[in-house]
Amino acid sequence: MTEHKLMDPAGARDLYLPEMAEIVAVKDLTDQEKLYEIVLPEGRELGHKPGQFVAVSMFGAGEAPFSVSSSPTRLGSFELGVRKVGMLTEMMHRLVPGEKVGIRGPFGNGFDMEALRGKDLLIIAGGIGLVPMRSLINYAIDRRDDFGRLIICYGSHSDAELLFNDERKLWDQDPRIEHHVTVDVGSDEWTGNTGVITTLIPRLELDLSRTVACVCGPPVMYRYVQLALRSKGLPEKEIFMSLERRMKCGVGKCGHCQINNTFVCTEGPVYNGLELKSLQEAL
Amino acid sequence: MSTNLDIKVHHLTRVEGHGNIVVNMTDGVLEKARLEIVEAPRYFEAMLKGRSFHEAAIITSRICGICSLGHQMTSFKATEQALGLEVSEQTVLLRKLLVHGATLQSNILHALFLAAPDFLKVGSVFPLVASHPDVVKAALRMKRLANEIAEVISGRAVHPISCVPGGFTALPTPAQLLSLKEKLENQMVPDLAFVAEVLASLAAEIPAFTRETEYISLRSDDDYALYDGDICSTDTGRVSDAEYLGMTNEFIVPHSTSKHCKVNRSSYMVGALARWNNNHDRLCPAALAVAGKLGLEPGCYNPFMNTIAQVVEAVHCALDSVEIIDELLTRGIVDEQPNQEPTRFGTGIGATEVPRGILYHEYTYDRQGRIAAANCVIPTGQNLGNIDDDMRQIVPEVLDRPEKEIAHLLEMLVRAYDPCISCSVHMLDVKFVK
Amino acid sequence: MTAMMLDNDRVVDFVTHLQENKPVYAPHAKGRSSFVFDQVEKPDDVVLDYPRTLHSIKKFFLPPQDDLLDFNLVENSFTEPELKPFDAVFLGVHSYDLHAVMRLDYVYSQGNPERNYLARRQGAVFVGVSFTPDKHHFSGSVGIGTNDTTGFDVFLHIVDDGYAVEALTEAGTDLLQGFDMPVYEGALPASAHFEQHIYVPQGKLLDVFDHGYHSVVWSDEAAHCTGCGTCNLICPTCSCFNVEDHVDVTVTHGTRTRSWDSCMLRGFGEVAGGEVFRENLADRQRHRVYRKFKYISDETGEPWCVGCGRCTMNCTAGISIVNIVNRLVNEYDKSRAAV
Amino acid sequence: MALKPRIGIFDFTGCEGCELNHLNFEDQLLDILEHVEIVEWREAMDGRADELDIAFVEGSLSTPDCIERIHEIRRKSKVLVAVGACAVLGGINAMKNIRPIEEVREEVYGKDKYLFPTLPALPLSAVVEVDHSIRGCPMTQLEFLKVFTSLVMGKQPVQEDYAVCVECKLKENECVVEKGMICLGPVTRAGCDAHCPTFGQMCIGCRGLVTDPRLEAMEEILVAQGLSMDEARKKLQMFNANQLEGVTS
Ligand SMILES: Cc1cc2nc3c(=O)[nH]c(=O)nc-3n(C[C@H](O)[C@H](O)[C@H](O)COP(=O)(O)OP(=O)(O)OC[C@H]3O[C@@H](n4cnc5c(N)ncnc54)[C@H](O)[C@@H]3O)c2cc1C
Ligand code: SF4
Ligand code: SF4
Ligand code: SF4
Repeated sequence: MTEHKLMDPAGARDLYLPEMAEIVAVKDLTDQEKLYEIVLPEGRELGHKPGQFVAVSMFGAGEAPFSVSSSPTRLGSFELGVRKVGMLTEMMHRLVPGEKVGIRGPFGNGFDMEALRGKDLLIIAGGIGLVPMRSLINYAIDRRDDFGRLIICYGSHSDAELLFNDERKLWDQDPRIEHHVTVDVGSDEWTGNTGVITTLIPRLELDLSRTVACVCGPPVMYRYVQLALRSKGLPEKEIFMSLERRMKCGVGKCGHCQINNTFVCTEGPVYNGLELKSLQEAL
Repeated sequence: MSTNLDIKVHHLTRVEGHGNIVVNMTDGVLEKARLEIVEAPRYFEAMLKGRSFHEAAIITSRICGICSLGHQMTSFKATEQALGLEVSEQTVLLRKLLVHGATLQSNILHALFLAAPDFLKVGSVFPLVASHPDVVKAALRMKRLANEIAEVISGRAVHPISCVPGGFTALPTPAQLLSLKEKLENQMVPDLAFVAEVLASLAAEIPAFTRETEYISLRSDDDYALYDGDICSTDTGRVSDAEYLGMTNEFIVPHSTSKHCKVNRSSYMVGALARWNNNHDRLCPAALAVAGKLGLEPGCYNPFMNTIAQVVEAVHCALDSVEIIDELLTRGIVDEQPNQEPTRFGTGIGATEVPRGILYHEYTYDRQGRIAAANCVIPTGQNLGNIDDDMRQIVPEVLDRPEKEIAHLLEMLVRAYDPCISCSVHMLDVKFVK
Repeated sequence: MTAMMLDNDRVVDFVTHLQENKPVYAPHAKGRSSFVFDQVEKPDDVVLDYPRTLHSIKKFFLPPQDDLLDFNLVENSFTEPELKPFDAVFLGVHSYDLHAVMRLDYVYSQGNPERNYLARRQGAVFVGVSFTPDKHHFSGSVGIGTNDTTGFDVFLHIVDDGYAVEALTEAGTDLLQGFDMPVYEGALPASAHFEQHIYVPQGKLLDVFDHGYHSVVWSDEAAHCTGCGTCNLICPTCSCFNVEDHVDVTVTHGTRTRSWDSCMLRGFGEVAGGEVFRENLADRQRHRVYRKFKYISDETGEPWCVGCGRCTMNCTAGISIVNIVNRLVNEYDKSRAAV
Repeated sequence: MALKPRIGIFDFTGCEGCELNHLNFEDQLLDILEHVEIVEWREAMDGRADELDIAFVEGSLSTPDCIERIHEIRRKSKVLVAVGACAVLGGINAMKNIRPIEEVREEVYGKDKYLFPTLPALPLSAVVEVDHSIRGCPMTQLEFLKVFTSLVMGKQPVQEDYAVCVECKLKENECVVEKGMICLGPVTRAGCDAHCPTFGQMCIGCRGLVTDPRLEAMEEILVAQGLSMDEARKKLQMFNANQLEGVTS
């Protein structure tokens, strides 16, 4: 790169202009989380992969990234699960069906579904991490024969904070899904497992030759889950983790999500353990 | 006619700071009639100790946001005298322009936003938005322009930024000055004329009360003294500002966190009316014409007319600002740095007319350029004794009226002084106690 | 191509000539001892002999505050602000600043090309001028000489009594059209000498950063750093930004605005809930310097620092990027000697 | 929040410059009044209110009476906004906190010092819960409008939490340190659009410190500029005496 050959702007996209999409349904998941079903203009498909995210615009509050929670196999609309934590998410929680939000995306690499074909999927989700993982789970359910075992380990802080209870009841009933749940602190009614999510891992019987782990949860979880999986003998490159960083553009320009030399918004948010090992600042 | 009165106006409204009016009469004997200052003491003199000369004005500016510019000017003058810092003529001109801006801003705020509701018999300026939109809009326009003068020259209307001891850290451009001049001529002057008309029609609302007292203000030979001058009393004439202690004589009274003052009588008055009584001969003809229209005459002893004197002064400030701008533009703005190289370390006194009257700052600097001692005498403090004396005369004169009306009249009286209580307690409510 | 001679006393005429066809932007004096690029109103005010400007010309193509869209809260809709090309002559640009622009061209063309930047960049014509390095310039150490004409349309070489003017492109020749100058007789001067150096042989610089990641340099330097962000904000190749919505007082309209951001700031990596990735100032300092010498450089082969010296000169804490790099070089040399 | 929130403006110990700044919104005042109903404001109007949606409170707390009044305001207000350095930090008044209060009173009032009770100057947050802060001395109008529009829209106002240097650099100001001046910009919270350095003046720290301020590094800079350590501390204390003492964050 010596002489400047300037690209013709006609070949460049308007990266920052959202599309106004309609919210068609809103469902309470807990008192902190809501699920939004959204339709793009003219009913166009979002065309995402599990693990990808969109930037949601609320004028006056700004934009924030949210993983797509629905599977691309379910057409006509897409879903976002949103936890109320701050300015934009609080405003979002006041939205009702019929109102519109701006959408940009889908962004990010998502899971390489071709590479996962034929594998046993071990899905590990902590807390709100189930929201993005649900896209992958439902994809695997809808294309059940494309995959081997489907093992879901889900951990939550308390039983009151468990997400997608109705859907998970169906997973419990499905003989082709192995669904394990644990909570850090259970209420008096709770009869299931208690303990952090890593307590579920040692009990699993895995076929190491064909298992791929897909992990999503709070930052602290990754290190311990990875340790637990490694001690089971799962190679680093078979462990996929979805990272969270601050993001302002989603298209590799604003710099906020940069970890060492990678941009989470374009090259992530999904990385395998081997890649993360060389990213010193990742975990 | 009642012989018992118990009036307590707790946390008087539409004045700057916290004070109470307290009047107490039993069996025809007036025991108390006074303004109690309950604003918390602020201890600025103590805070100044050990501070560098760069910080003196920054700190004293915080004595009062309304008079922040006046405090700064006075502080600079004291510091410059103490440290032997000469300032350029350009600096003096810019400061005079700033003082005009501050006087305009404060006088307009007081006359039209705080006092006018009394004349129009409403509780605040807000109902006037609907009932007298023209007056409110003109008032907002004038206030904006007055603030703009401060913003252009010093960076900010409250707690100015770029004026410092020795000069200015940033200078206005000729284009900015020109735009101020145009707005002064095309907006401010007509707006003031319009407001004067409105006030003339309300002349009957101004209570007819007189009490002769001593009036003290600055006076100078060549202009209507605001930025600079000698101390001048209607009783005893002119003395230099070095004698300010003898012209204030601060003393402590138990009912006020602010100190009181007296000179030749039990009390004296400072402010726009004192300036009018001492310096009306230095006003420009247009201001004098407005004074005539509003019935303000030389030797006026009615404190309620202070508000009118403020409006007259505003006319003078607006027109004189235009002249100062012309002079600055003719000379051209010289890109100069503030002179901050002390030539001595000693004591300096600054005396300036701020909207509410004469303000004095005195600092003594040690050899490191740090403040060793400081004293500030504030106009509202100087007026407090006079307000109490007015009350003692006015209450017996109006005993035939209902207590509520008396209380309201007393509130109007205090407000007419445009008291600045935060200042006075750098260290108001009305209470009538039975 | 032969150069022409522009005498000092004809510079004002030259600026006036340039102004005939396009707006001209050039350095002007500001404050006590600073310079800024501004549109020329009076050719007299242009300063061609200056050490460096506060901001580089980056500010024209990637403005400090840039409205991405205007929104209407009542209708929940938006419009895109007009993007106008900077069809202008940039006069008096130093070599390192144009190199910085070329790096930005790369950033905004690769991956997802960005229309906002590219549209503004259209039509710009660059007239360079050589400079006399002061104690902060070190562009020579990153391969950019004081007379490096890469990318320029016209270049003015400082010579005795004036400038030797070289037209380098067709656009450059057009610019000079109609302004008669005698031919410059001497040889074009070589790059001036730099006082300030990074002590590493050309081409080896990037290797140093394969080793420096765990150096004590980072925490050493961070101990004096206030984390104020200045070093990023005046850097001609920094391009990170923040985006915020601003609502006007009527609460009916607003703008979504991006503004320059800095990875030295604590909040840069903060996510909802308060977690701060790169909480540690030493990590942030390393990230900043690695952004200049490693991350993108590994892709393109060149340092992303162009040696302008702005970050060092403007750091109130006196932290010097040259010093940081030289310490790393030193450690690198030692570790290699040990092997 | 109600469609037209009822607001009150209250003041404690301070210079009232912040209140004056409310009246200095000449150009926006009529727009602001479109969105709110002002129901209590001692400095500008008669009358009191029993219930409020938003209370804007300026001034520091420095007498026992202040403490009582702020509790009452908190009780009757849904949202309480601290306005200006005095309310947010204790302000310049808190400089007196550094020296023993008795000594200070003696100096100003002499033997009459016991006539007037006083406490250290405290920020509102030392006594009641504060929902939002508008910083600055005087309060930054820019920030007031930001908080105001946020509250009208029903969203959380965002507070800048980076140094004044950031805004100063965005405006391409010549750094005042270049002129040999001392500046607290590197550790002071932005949001003022670097108002003082823009007018060639030093930043005096009136908006308080950023989160996790690098005080040692800042002191080092001040000492390198020729101040003694004691003077450097004093500089930092002008508006931040309480924050440095840990009274407020
Ligand atoms: C790839 C990705 C996927 C995500 N998926 C989900 C999801 O499915 N469901 C969900 O509830 N949350 C998700 N988050 C987190 C979500 O983006 C934040 O909770 C959200 O930005 C908070 O915005 P706020 O305005 O309500 O919070 P505030 O704390 O008020 O944040 C203010 C601003 O800071 C920025 N910001 C704050 N936190 C983050 C963050 N974590 N990431 C990026 N920018 C941030 C945003 O620009 C935001 O507008 C995801 C984040 C990332 C990076
Ligand atoms: S300019 Fe200096 S003090 Fe500020 S963040 Fe950069 S290195 Fe640190
Ligand atoms: S890192 Fe510093 S020297 Fe290098 S280009 Fe940026 S500002 Fe200039
Ligand atoms: S003037 Fe002050 S705020 Fe501005 S960059 Fe310099 S140190 Fe920072």
